[in-house]
Amino acid sequence: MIGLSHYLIVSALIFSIGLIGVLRRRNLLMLFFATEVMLNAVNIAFAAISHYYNDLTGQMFAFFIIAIAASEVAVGLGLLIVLYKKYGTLNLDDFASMKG
Amino acid sequence: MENLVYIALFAPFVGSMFAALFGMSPKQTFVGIIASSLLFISFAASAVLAFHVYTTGTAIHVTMMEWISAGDLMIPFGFLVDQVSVTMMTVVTLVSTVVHIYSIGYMDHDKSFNRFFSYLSAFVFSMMILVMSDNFAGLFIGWEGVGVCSWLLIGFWYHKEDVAREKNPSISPSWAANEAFIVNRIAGLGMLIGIFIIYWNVGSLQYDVVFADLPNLSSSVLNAAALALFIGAMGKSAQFPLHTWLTDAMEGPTPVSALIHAATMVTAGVFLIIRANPIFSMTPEVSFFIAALGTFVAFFAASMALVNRDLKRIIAFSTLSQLGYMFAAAGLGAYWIALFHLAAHAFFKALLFLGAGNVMHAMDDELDIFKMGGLKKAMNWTYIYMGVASLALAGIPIFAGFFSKDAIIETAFNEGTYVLWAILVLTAGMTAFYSFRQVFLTFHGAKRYKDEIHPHEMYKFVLIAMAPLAILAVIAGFFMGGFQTFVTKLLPNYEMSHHTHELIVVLTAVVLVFAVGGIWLAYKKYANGLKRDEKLENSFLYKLLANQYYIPQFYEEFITKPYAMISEKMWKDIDMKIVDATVDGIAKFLYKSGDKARAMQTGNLSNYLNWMAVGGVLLLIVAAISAMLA
Amino acid sequence: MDNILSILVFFPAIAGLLGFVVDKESARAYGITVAAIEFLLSLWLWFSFDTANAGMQFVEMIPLIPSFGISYYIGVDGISLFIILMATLMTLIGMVGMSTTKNIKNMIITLLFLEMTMVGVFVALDAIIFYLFWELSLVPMLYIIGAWGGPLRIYASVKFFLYTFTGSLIMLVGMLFMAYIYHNTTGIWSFAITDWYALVLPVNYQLWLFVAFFFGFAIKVPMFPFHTWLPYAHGQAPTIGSVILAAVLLKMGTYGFVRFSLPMFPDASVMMITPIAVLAIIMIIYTAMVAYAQKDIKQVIAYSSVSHMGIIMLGIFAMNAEGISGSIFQMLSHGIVSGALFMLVGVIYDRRHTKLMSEFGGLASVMPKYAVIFGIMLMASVGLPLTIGFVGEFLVLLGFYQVSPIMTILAGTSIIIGAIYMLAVYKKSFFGPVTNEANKTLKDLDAKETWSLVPLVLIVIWLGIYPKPVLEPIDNSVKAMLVFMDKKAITQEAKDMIRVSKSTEGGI
Amino acid sequence: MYEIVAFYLFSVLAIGLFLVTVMSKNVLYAMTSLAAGMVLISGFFFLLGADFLGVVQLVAYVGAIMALYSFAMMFFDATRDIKEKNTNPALVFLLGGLSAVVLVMMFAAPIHSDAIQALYPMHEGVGNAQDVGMVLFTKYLIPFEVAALMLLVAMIAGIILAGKKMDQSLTEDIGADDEILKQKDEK
Repeated sequence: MIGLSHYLIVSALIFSIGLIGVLRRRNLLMLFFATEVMLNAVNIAFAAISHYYNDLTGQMFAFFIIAIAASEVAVGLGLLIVLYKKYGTLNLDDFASMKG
Repeated sequence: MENLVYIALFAPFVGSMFAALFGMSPKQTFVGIIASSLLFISFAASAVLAFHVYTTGTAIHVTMMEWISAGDLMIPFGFLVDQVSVTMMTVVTLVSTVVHIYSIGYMDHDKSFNRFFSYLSAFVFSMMILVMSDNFAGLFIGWEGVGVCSWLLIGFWYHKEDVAREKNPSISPSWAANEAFIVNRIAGLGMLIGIFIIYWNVGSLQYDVVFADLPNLSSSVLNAAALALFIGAMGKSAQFPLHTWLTDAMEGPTPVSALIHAATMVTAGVFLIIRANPIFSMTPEVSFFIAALGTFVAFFAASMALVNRDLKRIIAFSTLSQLGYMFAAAGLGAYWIALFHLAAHAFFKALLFLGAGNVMHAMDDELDIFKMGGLKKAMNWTYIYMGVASLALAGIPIFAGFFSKDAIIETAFNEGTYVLWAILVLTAGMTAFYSFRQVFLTFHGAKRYKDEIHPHEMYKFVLIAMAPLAILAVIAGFFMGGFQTFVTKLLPNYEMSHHTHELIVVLTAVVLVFAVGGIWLAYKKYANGLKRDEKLENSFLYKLLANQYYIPQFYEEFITKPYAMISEKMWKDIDMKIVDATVDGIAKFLYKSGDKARAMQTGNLSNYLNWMAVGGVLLLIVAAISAMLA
Repeated sequence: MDNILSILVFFPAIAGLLGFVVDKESARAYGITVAAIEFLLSLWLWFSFDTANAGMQFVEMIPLIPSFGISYYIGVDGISLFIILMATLMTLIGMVGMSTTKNIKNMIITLLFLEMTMVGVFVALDAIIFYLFWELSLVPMLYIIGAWGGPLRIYASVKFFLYTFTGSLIMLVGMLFMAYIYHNTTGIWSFAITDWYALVLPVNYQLWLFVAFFFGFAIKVPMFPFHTWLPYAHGQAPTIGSVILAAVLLKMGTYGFVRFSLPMFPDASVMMITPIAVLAIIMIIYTAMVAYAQKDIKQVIAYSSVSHMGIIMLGIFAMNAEGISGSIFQMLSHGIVSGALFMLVGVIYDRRHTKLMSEFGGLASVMPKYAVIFGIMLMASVGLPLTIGFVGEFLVLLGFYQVSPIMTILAGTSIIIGAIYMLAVYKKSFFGPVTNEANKTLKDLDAKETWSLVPLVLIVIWLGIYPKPVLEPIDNSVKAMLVFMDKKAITQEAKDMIRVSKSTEGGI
Repeated sequence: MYEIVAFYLFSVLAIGLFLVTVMSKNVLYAMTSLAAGMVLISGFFFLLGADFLGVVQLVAYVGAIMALYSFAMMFFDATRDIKEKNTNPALVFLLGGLSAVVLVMMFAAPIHSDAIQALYPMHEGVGNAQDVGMVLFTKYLIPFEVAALMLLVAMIAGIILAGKKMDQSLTEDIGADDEILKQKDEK
């Protein structure tokens, strides 16, 4: 029988994959993809917990995560476009003007 | 009678405040007159009180108000007029009155005339508190009060600048004043500790309560208390090793030296021993130490006086020496004799100082007796006064000093402390020698002063004002018997044993031989002018004595300078370089680490994400571990 | 006037806010008026204070965050009453004597806010309110030093702020822990100091909490070795800043020990007597010696402050009514005397723009009135009987003698070395001939300076001769506190050490 | 039974697809695999009985968000491979692996606290959509409205940010023409 742990482990693995993506990607667009992966991983965990505890709160959280992800993508992509217009690249290594 | 107590106490205070009103304005003779009259009122009140106490034999005890009360401690402003304090009151106010009147003449040309009277009267007020208080804390008020007044008065001519020690052994009035104050503070600490010991063992500071409770105390407590109180007395009465300030205090105006540093304040130490005699009677070891130290100081100071050339310093050393006598008497248990010598000494020593003041006045503030001589003609009255005072000091029969000092020397014999007796006898001879060396060098022989100096006698009223002291210096001794019956109502009586009584003629004769011998030696050496003996003056002993056994230099080299050096080191090396540097070091460490950590801010988001991930994973691990532990 | 205390706390703040609309020319008059009203209010507080009552009076309590037991809870007893009076008095006097002209309006407003925080600290009976005012007091002082100070003002003010702030954060942790323990023991949250008093803690908890509070208070006092911010702060602060800092802000630390450490942790306090006494004695002797080495008059007085605070610390840990009452009295005395001394230094600084002793000499001839007042304050500072300085110092040493005679003798050397550095200052600046040309034409005290200093002189002498009106309420409260501590103490050593005076042994 | 099969199938596929997303050099591949992975996630949701959430996942994520990405990609040059220099690949995998290990360890551990009270319990016999609707429009009404507002703001922000200077080419370098002219001049 598939238990809560199974789902959580899958969630953890996907989350770690997202984390690897976040860490190794230098292209901003790809970074966005990686964050989406992480968000989805968390959503799985929420949905699973919601299911196994018979509580809707987890699903609610998942909804709002999706909503936030959507907003993030909308604004983020807008910003990426502006950035690309300005610098002609999305590679993070080229943006180091905030060096301390 | 209570009102009289307050009049005697507060008249000098009123005088002081009145003079202080005019403190910053130019000289007003009436200020001096009013201050003197108020003092005379105080004297009159004291005399009436003395008569009252004498006739009724009862003490007057008044409590004005509460001063400090905290916890179980209750200190009132209470005043006790009994045989001991009334004696002191009378002596103090009498000498003060004379000195006040004398000062009107002496300070005539000083621009701070009014201020002087303000200080002088304030001193008398403090002294009255000291002697009249009915508890140790009140005594301490007076104790410190006279210290401050003495500081003000020694430093009266504060505008003089510091000079090298070789030129003037006391450097400057302000230096001497500070020295006096600080040394007195050392004594003050001893006194305070004594007060603390008494308080925590008795629970009160009132004399009557404390003395009544003494039998219940252990001997170690009593010894500690007695020793602590005596340390206090040592400072105020300038006993070795706290004696250097007294000769330096001669920087003050001469009336001050007469009043404070001869007649009254310095005797406060003796007064304390007499006042607290029940404690000291129960601590024979401490008492013997007092007697021994007193004897030593008597000899020690007299030896320094032998070669000194400074008119006032000689008298100051002689004061020291006489204080030693008083302590010797008090330490040996002859409290009433000590008190009697205190009173007699006050009269003739004040007279001596005032005479010296006349000489100074005449000689344009020259103090070196080697540069005087032949003043007899110009200053006949002063010569007589100083002669009388010196005779009294030397202990020539019929003069006051003979009775009191002889009694002390007999006491030493009577107690079987023959070493002390021998030293005291020898000192009596030295006393006679240096007193008359000074008189002869000043008044006899040819003149050695510069021609532009025209010696002249002091004002008439000043000379008249000095008369009571002169008379008392002569006749005070005759009241010894009466005095004994008067004060021994309060103080333990001290009578010579039968054995001593038999020998009294011999003893007196021995002392007299030494005294007369001293005078004769001085006469031979100095009466016909000064013949300087280069060889003697260059001898080691002479130099040792002339430099006061190098004690001031020793203090300077081993206390003053190291203190300043250590202070400087503590500030620059410890405070700045260790304590503060540690604090700044922490701040600098934070700054530096921030500066170093700045390198993490590469500006590359990817790096930040790495760091964030590191932090996140670390937190995860911590969470995991703590979950496992739980 | 049931809420006199609230009025006392917030009147200066509200007046300070209104001060923004006051014209620049009349800002000073406005400030003095407000401070005078505040002082009169505090006098009124004194007159309506029931001296026989040792407990808290004029208590006000408004719950703020009931779920955590935080409330606006204020009151006074004999211990805090006179410190409040001194705070309002010194603010008034400082304003009257103030010579600052730059940005006077800002200065006045800052001072009024500072006054609020000072009064607030001493009336607070809720730990959070206490902490609030405690920290708020840093801000105006930071501004005063940083804006009107000398050349090193930024360094000095930042050091002052960060140093004391660090200490008080540790104290805050202690407070939160205390509240936590209170919650654990009683089940309810409370930050009220009076509630905390009732809590009997195990000894190890007491020790930890004592240490936490110790850091907050000791840095403020400032105790050796946390004292180095003080000379900088004093050296750079304008006169008014030094006056308030020395007179009131330092007292917060010692007051904290009396208000928090002693009654809350009696056993720990008794166990800490020796370490604290050793620190206090180092502080007394060491800083007095450092003071002697100073070249700058103000620095001498700054270090002498540390030395005197050592006496106060010693008295607090005497654990008997004589010592604690004495040290509270000494707080007042030190406040007035050091405040006056700083003002006196300010007087000469205004004239010559230097505070170095080597620049002066012979001032007594040029400025006699100034010399007289300086002399009186000097004597009060070295603890001459019949001045305010003696009463406290005497009682403290007397009280501590019971704890340790040897340490008392060591601490007692302060009366000697205190005299040494103070007399050295006086000799170097006031005695001797007038050598410096610039000093020959100095003007003596003007009306403003005289009016600000003479009241202090009068207080110094009045309380020296008749300290009873002040000492009695203090003593009552202290005795009550000692009885309470004695009852509360759990170890036998503490019970033995805390000495309840005979007059209160049976009662209360 | 089918549940187990589906779970493992979905798991393996999702992990594989996401790995492609993360590792691929080609944007198009990455995006495609991401979209596919999201579909599989919605599959998880259906498995878990969160039907409504699954639909939302499909509509919002796979539909809307991925569409946004694909539109955005038109602005960038998607044909070229992305060149990224990985300074410290070991660290990346170490951190990723570590977090995976720790998280798995934690989640694999048995859950002690069974006494968790459901805040908004699901109801038997009522459809998931209905249940969700009830809670969303009562208890979470305000957050829901706020989320709506946030989406609106995000939309406007996206339009304004992306819409500025639309006339300019993004793929071609603006300065290229000038350079060509320069090169011509040199010749």
